[in-house]
Amino acid sequence: MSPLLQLSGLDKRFGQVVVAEALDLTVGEGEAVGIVGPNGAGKSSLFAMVSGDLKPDAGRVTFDGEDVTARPAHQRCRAGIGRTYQVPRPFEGMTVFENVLVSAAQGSGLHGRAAQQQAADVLAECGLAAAANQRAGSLSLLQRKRLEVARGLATGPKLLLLDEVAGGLTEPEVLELVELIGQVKARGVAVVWIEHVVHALVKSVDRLLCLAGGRFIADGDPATVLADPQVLELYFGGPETEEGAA
Amino acid sequence: MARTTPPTTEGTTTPVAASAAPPLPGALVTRAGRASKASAGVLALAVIVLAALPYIAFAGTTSSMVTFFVLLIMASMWNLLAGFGGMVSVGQQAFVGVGAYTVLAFANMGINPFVALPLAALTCSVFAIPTSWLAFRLRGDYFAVGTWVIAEVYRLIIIRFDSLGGPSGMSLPGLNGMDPVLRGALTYWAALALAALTILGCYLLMRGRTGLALTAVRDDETAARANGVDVTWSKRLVYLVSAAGCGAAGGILIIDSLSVQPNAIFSVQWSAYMIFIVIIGGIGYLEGPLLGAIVFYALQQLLAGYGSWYMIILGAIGVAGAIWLPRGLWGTVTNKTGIQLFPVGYRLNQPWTLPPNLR
Amino acid sequence: MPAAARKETDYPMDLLNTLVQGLMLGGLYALFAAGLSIMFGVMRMVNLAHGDLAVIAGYLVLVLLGGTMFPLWLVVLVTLPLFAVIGYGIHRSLFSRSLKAGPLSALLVTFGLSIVIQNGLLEGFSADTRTIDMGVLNTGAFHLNNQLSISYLGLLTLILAVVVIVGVQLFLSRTRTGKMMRAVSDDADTASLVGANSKHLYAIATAIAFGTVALAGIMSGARSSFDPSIGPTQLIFAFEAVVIGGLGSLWGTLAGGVVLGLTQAFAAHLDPSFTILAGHLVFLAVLAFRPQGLIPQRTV
Amino acid sequence: MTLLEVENLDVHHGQLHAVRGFSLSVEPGATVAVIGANGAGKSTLMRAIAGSHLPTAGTIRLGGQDITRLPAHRRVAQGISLVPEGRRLFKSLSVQENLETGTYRAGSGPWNVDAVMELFPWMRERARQNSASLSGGQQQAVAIGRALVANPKVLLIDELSLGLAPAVVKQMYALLPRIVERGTAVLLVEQDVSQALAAADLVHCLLEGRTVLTGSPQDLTPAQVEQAYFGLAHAGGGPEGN
Repeated sequence: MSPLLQLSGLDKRFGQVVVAEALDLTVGEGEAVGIVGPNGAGKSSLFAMVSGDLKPDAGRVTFDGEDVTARPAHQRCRAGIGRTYQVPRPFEGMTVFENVLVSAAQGSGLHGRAAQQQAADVLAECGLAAAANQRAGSLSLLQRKRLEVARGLATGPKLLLLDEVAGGLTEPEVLELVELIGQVKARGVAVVWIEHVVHALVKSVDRLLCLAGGRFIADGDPATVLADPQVLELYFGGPETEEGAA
Repeated sequence: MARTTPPTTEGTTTPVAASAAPPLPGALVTRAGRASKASAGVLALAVIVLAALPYIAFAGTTSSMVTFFVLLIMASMWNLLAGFGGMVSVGQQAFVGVGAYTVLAFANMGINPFVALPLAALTCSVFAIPTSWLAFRLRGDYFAVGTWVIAEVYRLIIIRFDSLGGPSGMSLPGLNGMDPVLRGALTYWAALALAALTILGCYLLMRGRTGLALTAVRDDETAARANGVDVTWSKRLVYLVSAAGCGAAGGILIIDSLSVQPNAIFSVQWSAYMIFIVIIGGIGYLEGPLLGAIVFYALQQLLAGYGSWYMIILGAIGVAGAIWLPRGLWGTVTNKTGIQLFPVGYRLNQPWTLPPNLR
Repeated sequence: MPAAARKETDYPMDLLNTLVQGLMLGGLYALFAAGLSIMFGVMRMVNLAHGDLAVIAGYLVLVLLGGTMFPLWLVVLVTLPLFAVIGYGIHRSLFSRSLKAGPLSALLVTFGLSIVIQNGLLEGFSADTRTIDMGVLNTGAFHLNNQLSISYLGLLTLILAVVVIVGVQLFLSRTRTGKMMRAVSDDADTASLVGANSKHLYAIATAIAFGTVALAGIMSGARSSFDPSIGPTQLIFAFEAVVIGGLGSLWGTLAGGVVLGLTQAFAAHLDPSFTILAGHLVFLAVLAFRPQGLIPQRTV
Repeated sequence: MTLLEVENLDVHHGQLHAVRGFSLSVEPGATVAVIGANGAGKSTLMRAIAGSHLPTAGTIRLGGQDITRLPAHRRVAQGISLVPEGRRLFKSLSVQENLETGTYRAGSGPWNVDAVMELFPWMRERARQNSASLSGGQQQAVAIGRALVANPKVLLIDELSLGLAPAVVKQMYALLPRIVERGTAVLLVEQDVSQALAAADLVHCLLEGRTVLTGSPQDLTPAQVEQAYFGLAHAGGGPEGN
């Protein structure tokens, strides 16, 4: 796999809070990577730096062979970085179809019928076709999360950043979402997925990383990372106390 | 599934044509409903009737209608700026004034003021480029007051030109020889044409690719950016367009009154009118300024005899509207009924709303 | 040439005089700007009716002076707290509702209020210009020599501006209410968790702003004539002082007022018709090259 | 007598039904922990009890008095203080001033600024420092102090350990007995399960807004807790496990 996204030496701090410290990450084409980590570990900031919402204090973001560190968010989107937001941000005054059409027309640069076709296809794929003409403001949480994914997909991404798309959903809803992400992967789109719903994540990714205090403390196949003592300690305070509590 | 009908692309399909026949199975989207077909007809009829008004009504009526059209133009421009671009300006009078003075400057050079109108619009968008560079450094409230200061700067610079009449203003040359009735009718038609053009222009802009992007910016700037919308470019475009519109409105004002007074033409009152009309009508809806301008005009006719009470009542209504009716009249109506006079949206057609296996 | 030679020798004294006049004018602008700065600092709100409130205060003093036998000092002493109370009431009834309805709403509400006030005053007092007669304060001055004089009124205004800004600064840093106001300004949600009622505290900030702008209106009304329509001009000067000084910093506001006053005084010295424009241009230059202002640190 | 009683609480966060039919009671002097993964509705629950977020249904009673609709700033005087998630110190106030804000509507009791500074002696030296210059653990201490000086009957702590180094987390938990011994009940929500289990008398495990497991820490097995926490097995983590 040739590298699609490469982060090298990213630094970012807000006052005393370090959200990224000499952070390196390489994601190959079509690769599916999951990221876990406690709250405040810098996961959402990481996405913001990749998508261009946030400027790193130091370091470089390279995408598809080009240095995009200084590029604004809309250019990165057009270059092939699609993203979702943890708290869905639909264009509430527009219909679901129009929401997705914005991404298809602006993000992937399609015109006229071609853009509409792409938007319609993505809606069908994401199970939102029946809600196409509804106002996005009236959607349920599951539908909003799907719309986030649909918009990200409609930009025609090479890389899709998913930020806690399963959070707050019920179990069957999470499974539907996992299936959808599987289809996305099958199309050759690389995926980086931040998720707290760990069981959903492990079903979908090839590789899992754990982010804490602005650095990756574990990187490998999901089973290994979830058994990593450092990771367990983060969640359960380490194996020895885990037994001690029994 | 036969999908052999020609592609439905935005811009080429008028609302009337799109809803003339039921959509064919292959058509992906519909751009307008039955209500808008009717409203397009009513509006076209209204324009025709209004165009004939100088032949039926007194000059006094048509003259007061000029004010109505000017306010309609300004309010539509402010709606574009604040409602879709998120830029609440209290300084659009800068372009009203620059527009009026451009017509004056060209008239001084011997160019017919009516011919100078489009030039005024053009000049204003040129002036808007450096202005936006400065004003865009400000956000929110500070943008509002900052644009106001910029308008003041324009006024203070213009009154330094003695050839433009200095602080006391001057009268507009070039139309003195014309028959007053003809001049009045020409002014009226120019104002009507510009107002119709403004509304049609806004409609076409919002219906197209850029309009979709602007609506996204209105709803959520960050998300728009993340989905590929060049937000800064969109805002600058809107700013330039609205400067041009206000410039043309200013041009009409000087032609209508045959003179210009810097303090009046650069008055913040113009912004007050624009804001009032848009807030009452409904900010962020193309229909808002039209409805707001009608309400405003009616109030003006009703309260004209009461001097400053008229402005006091307007101000109070504006305050109440901003707090208790944030979507304005049209926003409230359309939210309840779903009616749209100027549909810019897209409806995905039946077969496409079904999952792929059922289409 | 003897005339030119005389001008040459007077030049330093002339400059000093301009400097002194500019400083005192700056004091007035700072006094106007203090309230605007407080409201922005505490609740991120720009009150577009700020200048019009000052004008109301001017008229109120005129009415009280004419209608009662009260001496001037008592009239002023009645007016300021009255304005503070009105400020509190307007905040609880109008501003707090508009703050809840969104940032656009607050702007529109105060703009509407400004129009109501201007036209209300026009209805009540006509468009004639008025001045507040403060007797010897209006006319008296310390004559340091025959070129340089410091008017009582100008000096008093400058002193009041410093007193107001120091006073508000002390209130915010020393008193319980002041500290809570800063806490609410930082994070209203968390402040409610320690018992702060943000509506009440915001209303107190508005009350202070109303009181100080009333004082500014009275001083300005004695310094030069006023009419119902000058409020927006006062607002713009105050706003420029706040932005030049740096958003949310009271010391910055004082500095900004002084910079604006000096700019206008020196511009007037060169060409009187250039006075106002010069102030605006300095403001725009600050926007373009130093948008954070002279003293950017947030102290409120 | 029960100090804090929550009955059938439903809280919505926008479209999200964050807390569903939650009930709990806290006795005077008790330490109760609510654990669960992120997005389980824990913070929303705490904010609803503190009054920052009004519930859609259910009741909250403090000392038998219904406070469900009382705004947050009035609950402080009634005896509820929340240490919010992420500390949320007032960044333009000094350490001392941050503590003083807590006394604004304080009840009477053993805690005041001096008592807190005895608990954390380093605070005396740094009293005049800006709170933004403190480390994460120090900020957490100031946030706890700020809540304590109001002398609450119930101290709510949202994510005590979040973003803190393990050693600092241990120090924070070591504090809890010293707070409880002066008569304050503690209700805390936690992602760090082991610390919560060690400190609490009673544990509620929350998944998607519902209590899926409850009991005293001695009665729960690690497997039960792990299942309930990650939701790996459905139907609320029975003892059978994976």
